Amino acid sequence: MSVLQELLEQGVFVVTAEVGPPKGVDRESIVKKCAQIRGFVDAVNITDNQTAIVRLSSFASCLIVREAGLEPVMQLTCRDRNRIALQSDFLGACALGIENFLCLTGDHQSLGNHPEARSVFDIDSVQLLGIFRKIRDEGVFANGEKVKGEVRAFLGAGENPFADPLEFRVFRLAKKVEAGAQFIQTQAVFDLELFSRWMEEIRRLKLHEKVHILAGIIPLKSLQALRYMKNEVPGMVIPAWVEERMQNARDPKEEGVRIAVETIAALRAIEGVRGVHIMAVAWESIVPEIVRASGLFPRPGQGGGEGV
Amino acid sequence: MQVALFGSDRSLPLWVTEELERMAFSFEVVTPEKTKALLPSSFVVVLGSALLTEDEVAELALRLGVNPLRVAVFPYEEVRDLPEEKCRTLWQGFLRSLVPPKRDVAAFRVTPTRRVLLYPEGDERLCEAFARARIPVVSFPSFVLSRKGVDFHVMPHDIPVGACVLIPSLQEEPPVVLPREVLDTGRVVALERLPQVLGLSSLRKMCVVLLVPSPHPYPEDWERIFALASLPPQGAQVLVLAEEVFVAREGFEEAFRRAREAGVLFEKLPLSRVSLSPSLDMRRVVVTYTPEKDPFPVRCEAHWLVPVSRKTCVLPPFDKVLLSDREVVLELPENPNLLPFATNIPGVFVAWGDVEDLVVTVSRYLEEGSIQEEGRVRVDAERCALCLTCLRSCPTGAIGLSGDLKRCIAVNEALCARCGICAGLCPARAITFEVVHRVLGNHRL
Amino acid sequence: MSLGIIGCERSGFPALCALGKEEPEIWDRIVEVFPVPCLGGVDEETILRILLRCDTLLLVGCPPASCRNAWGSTLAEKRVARVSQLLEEAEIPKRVFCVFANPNRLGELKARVVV
Amino acid sequence: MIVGERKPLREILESLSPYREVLVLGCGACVTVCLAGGEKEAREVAALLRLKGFAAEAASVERQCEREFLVPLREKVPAFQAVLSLACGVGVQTLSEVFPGIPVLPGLNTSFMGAPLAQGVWEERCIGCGECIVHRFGGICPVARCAKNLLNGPCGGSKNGRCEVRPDRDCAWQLIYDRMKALGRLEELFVIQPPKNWGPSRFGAQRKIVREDVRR
Repeated sequence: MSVLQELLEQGVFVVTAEVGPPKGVDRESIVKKCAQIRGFVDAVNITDNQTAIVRLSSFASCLIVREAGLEPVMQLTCRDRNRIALQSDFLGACALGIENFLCLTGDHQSLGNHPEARSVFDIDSVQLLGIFRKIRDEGVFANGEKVKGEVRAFLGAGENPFADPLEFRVFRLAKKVEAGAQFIQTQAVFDLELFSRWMEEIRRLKLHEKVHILAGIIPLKSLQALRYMKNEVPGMVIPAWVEERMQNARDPKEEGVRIAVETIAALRAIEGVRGVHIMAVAWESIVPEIVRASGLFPRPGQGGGEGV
Repeated sequence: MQVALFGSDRSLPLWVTEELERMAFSFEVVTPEKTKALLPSSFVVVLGSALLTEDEVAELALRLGVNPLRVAVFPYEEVRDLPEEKCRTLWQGFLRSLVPPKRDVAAFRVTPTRRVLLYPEGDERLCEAFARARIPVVSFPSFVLSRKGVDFHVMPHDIPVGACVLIPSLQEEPPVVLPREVLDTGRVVALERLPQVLGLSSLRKMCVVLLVPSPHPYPEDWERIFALASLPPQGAQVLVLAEEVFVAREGFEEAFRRAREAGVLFEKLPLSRVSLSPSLDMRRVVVTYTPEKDPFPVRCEAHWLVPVSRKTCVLPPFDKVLLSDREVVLELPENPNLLPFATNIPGVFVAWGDVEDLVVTVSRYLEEGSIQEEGRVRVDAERCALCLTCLRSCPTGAIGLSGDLKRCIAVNEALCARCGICAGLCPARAITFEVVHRVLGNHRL
Repeated sequence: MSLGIIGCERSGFPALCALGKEEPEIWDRIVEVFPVPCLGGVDEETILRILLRCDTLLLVGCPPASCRNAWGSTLAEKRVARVSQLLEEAEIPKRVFCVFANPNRLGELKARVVV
Repeated sequence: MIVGERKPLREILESLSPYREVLVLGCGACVTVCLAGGEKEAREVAALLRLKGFAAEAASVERQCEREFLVPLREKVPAFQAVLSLACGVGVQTLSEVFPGIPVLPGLNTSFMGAPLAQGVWEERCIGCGECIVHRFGGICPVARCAKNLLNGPCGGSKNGRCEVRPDRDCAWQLIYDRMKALGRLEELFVIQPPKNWGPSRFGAQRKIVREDVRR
């Protein structure tokens, strides 16, 4: 059983972080990022050509992360691979001991750096979860043929509580859970009020008992970063008060961290939230500070106190 | 002017009411329930879909008890999602089309120069007629016309003329073919020779049959034909089998009447319905035909058979006249009485038929210019691809669908503003827009 | 440089004639004159066909606001824009313009026609 | 209907550069209706080509995708060095099959199967996936209208009913949700849609239908 799964099932409030692979073969950059956060997080998400920009493959990066002594969460998107490639990559990863998988639909290629590319979207994230679950639990491929050997995998999915149609979001999550999602990582939370309303719905449907929900956190580095996310990143909701605080802050970075920490504190209070997923894109170095400030350090389990 | 807005209880957007007020319409919103609110004089505007068909509108009018022509459909359903400005303009255009504003055209009207070019030189009857109308005429053996606004300029002399009258020439066409044996009877004479022939022989109980083909035997022939009435001595029976009787000329009506009174029998029928054969004794021609009125064939033995030769009018060579790329086109109608004076080019006329009428037409043109137009939109259902471009782009919502299967484009003449926009947009070129110049006949661009 | 003119019979054509009375010499440049009921009805082909015989073609019509047929002049404007763009693409030196005038406001037309 | 768009004139001129006598052939079906390749456009292009010095002539047929309509051109076509077809890709190919001897050039970019939303606005509605499932989505096709053709609900980018990929377009799933809600059939959206069978779609092989019952 994967460390992440263990911790979650022990009821530990877990912390995961995100590491974006480099636009090249520079494995050192990954190792470096890992070094910065080792001991402060329980697992690391490796993005799969996020925002449709070509990067070192998620699969390879996961292996590098493992060597760096961290627990990888491999992201798989349906954008670039059909059910054949996805299943084989899944098997490959499992064979090499990667156990956590985050199944995503993926950002549309026309928003990335190869807009001329032909998208695949053979299946969507829900179907992907279903296929992986079947491979693991029933030992059969999407087409029903037998899979040799036994597969161990901890399946997760993403969800954005803030996108439209709002009322449908919870049910979509329910679908993912039904399909086989064991943990959920949400879009970055700023609007706590909206988020807790969403969580209420989830509790009403008793979903929080079936799935571990990790709330997303993005530490804001600057006002520009905020503006960019607010306007450019689809499905991102940032309430006005955040913007105000960033604007009036003497030191925006500090303020960003403060906001993140406060948010985490608030999230811990919400029933059903089992952890946080810190997406400090291109600012991994800040993760330790946030984890410390949130009193989530040291991490239990592997590599506890070390790292500093 | 009252307008009753029909078929919409929903609160109307501002642009509807505002424009109405701007155009000083008093209006009220009516529904099927409270149609009594309608004043008999009021105009009913249906805020419906452009897909409302004429029949539906008529039916509605019936329900409202108003004259269908007073019911206009504004394609509200289609329009209302558009940006407000667009709605406004469309709605404006629509309202204007309800009551065409007093055409300020009159104020601008440009009238052609009061001078006429005759080509080739006209005979004195024509010149006199124009002189009487105080319209100076000019003519040149050789020239080039170039359009300058409403006027033409006769180059190289550079004389402005307001109009140009073409004088067609006559061209003999092969006459009606008569069966050999009929010719053998020796009883066939040409119209010109008929008087002498008749003058010679004794005319007791003699029967003369004339075959007059269409199109367009020229007036001289008709003068001769009508003159037969006054043939001495009486008793001869004259039968004129004509495809068309030509009376559109001063005095012809009169002559025609007199001839009939004198017992000349005119029978209007296609010559194809006439059959000829020699009599047994080969001294007469048996003419059999079925008149249009009654179905029973009439048979008579003609002592003299007169095939009037077929003549047709051809325009003088007009290729040297520079009028953009349009050359003068004339489809001659079957009925010579309906010869158009006008051509497809405004300001260019053809002189045939009654000289007086021609002069009147030309002088009216010179007074009014070619500005006043009444257009007509024609849809060629065979070409139409039913793309509904016209229906969607008509500024006055005059275009709808008709037919049981709603597979035909129908233009509501009452609403059509004759702008030709639909014709310009039609991708299948199924819509032709004709400008019918008052008194001028047709011209197309 | 030869001129062709399509004038709407409501404003454009009268305007042209009015101008012609003021400045007769314009006629020496104008090789084509087409009166039409509304500029909106003039399709691209007609425009191009007339362009065959002149260097510049003017569509003279009512100012869009006062066009009797709501969007006739506007439509003409769009067409002209499109055609000019096509001509440019094809690198054809000929030009088409939309001019709004009536006998009471000849300014724009004058500017285009009188050299 | 098939919606197309005239190729940029430059492209057309380039492809025509080796020829002089050109027949511009419009099609009376879909492309006429979408104002891209009807007789009007054919004449328009021909006029342009004439201005450009070509000996161009325009013609149009009922449907270029059917031989029967093209055969009558047997006399006309050989008189030209090339034919510029303003039909969709189907028409162009049928044309070149009927006249193998003459180069047939496409004058149109065949865009999609769609419908006019208003005068001058067309939008895609179907990708011809070969296995229609709109009934499961309240009559709105997520395969054609969702950028990621998601079958199990909207992606995380849907905002104010707009698509994250092209904000000027509706989010298909917003529409589906609203429609199903209105129909009171929301729970149908909660069942997981299995992976779609793309076999009958263009991702399978070239598609072909043979109807023995009507075949001759």
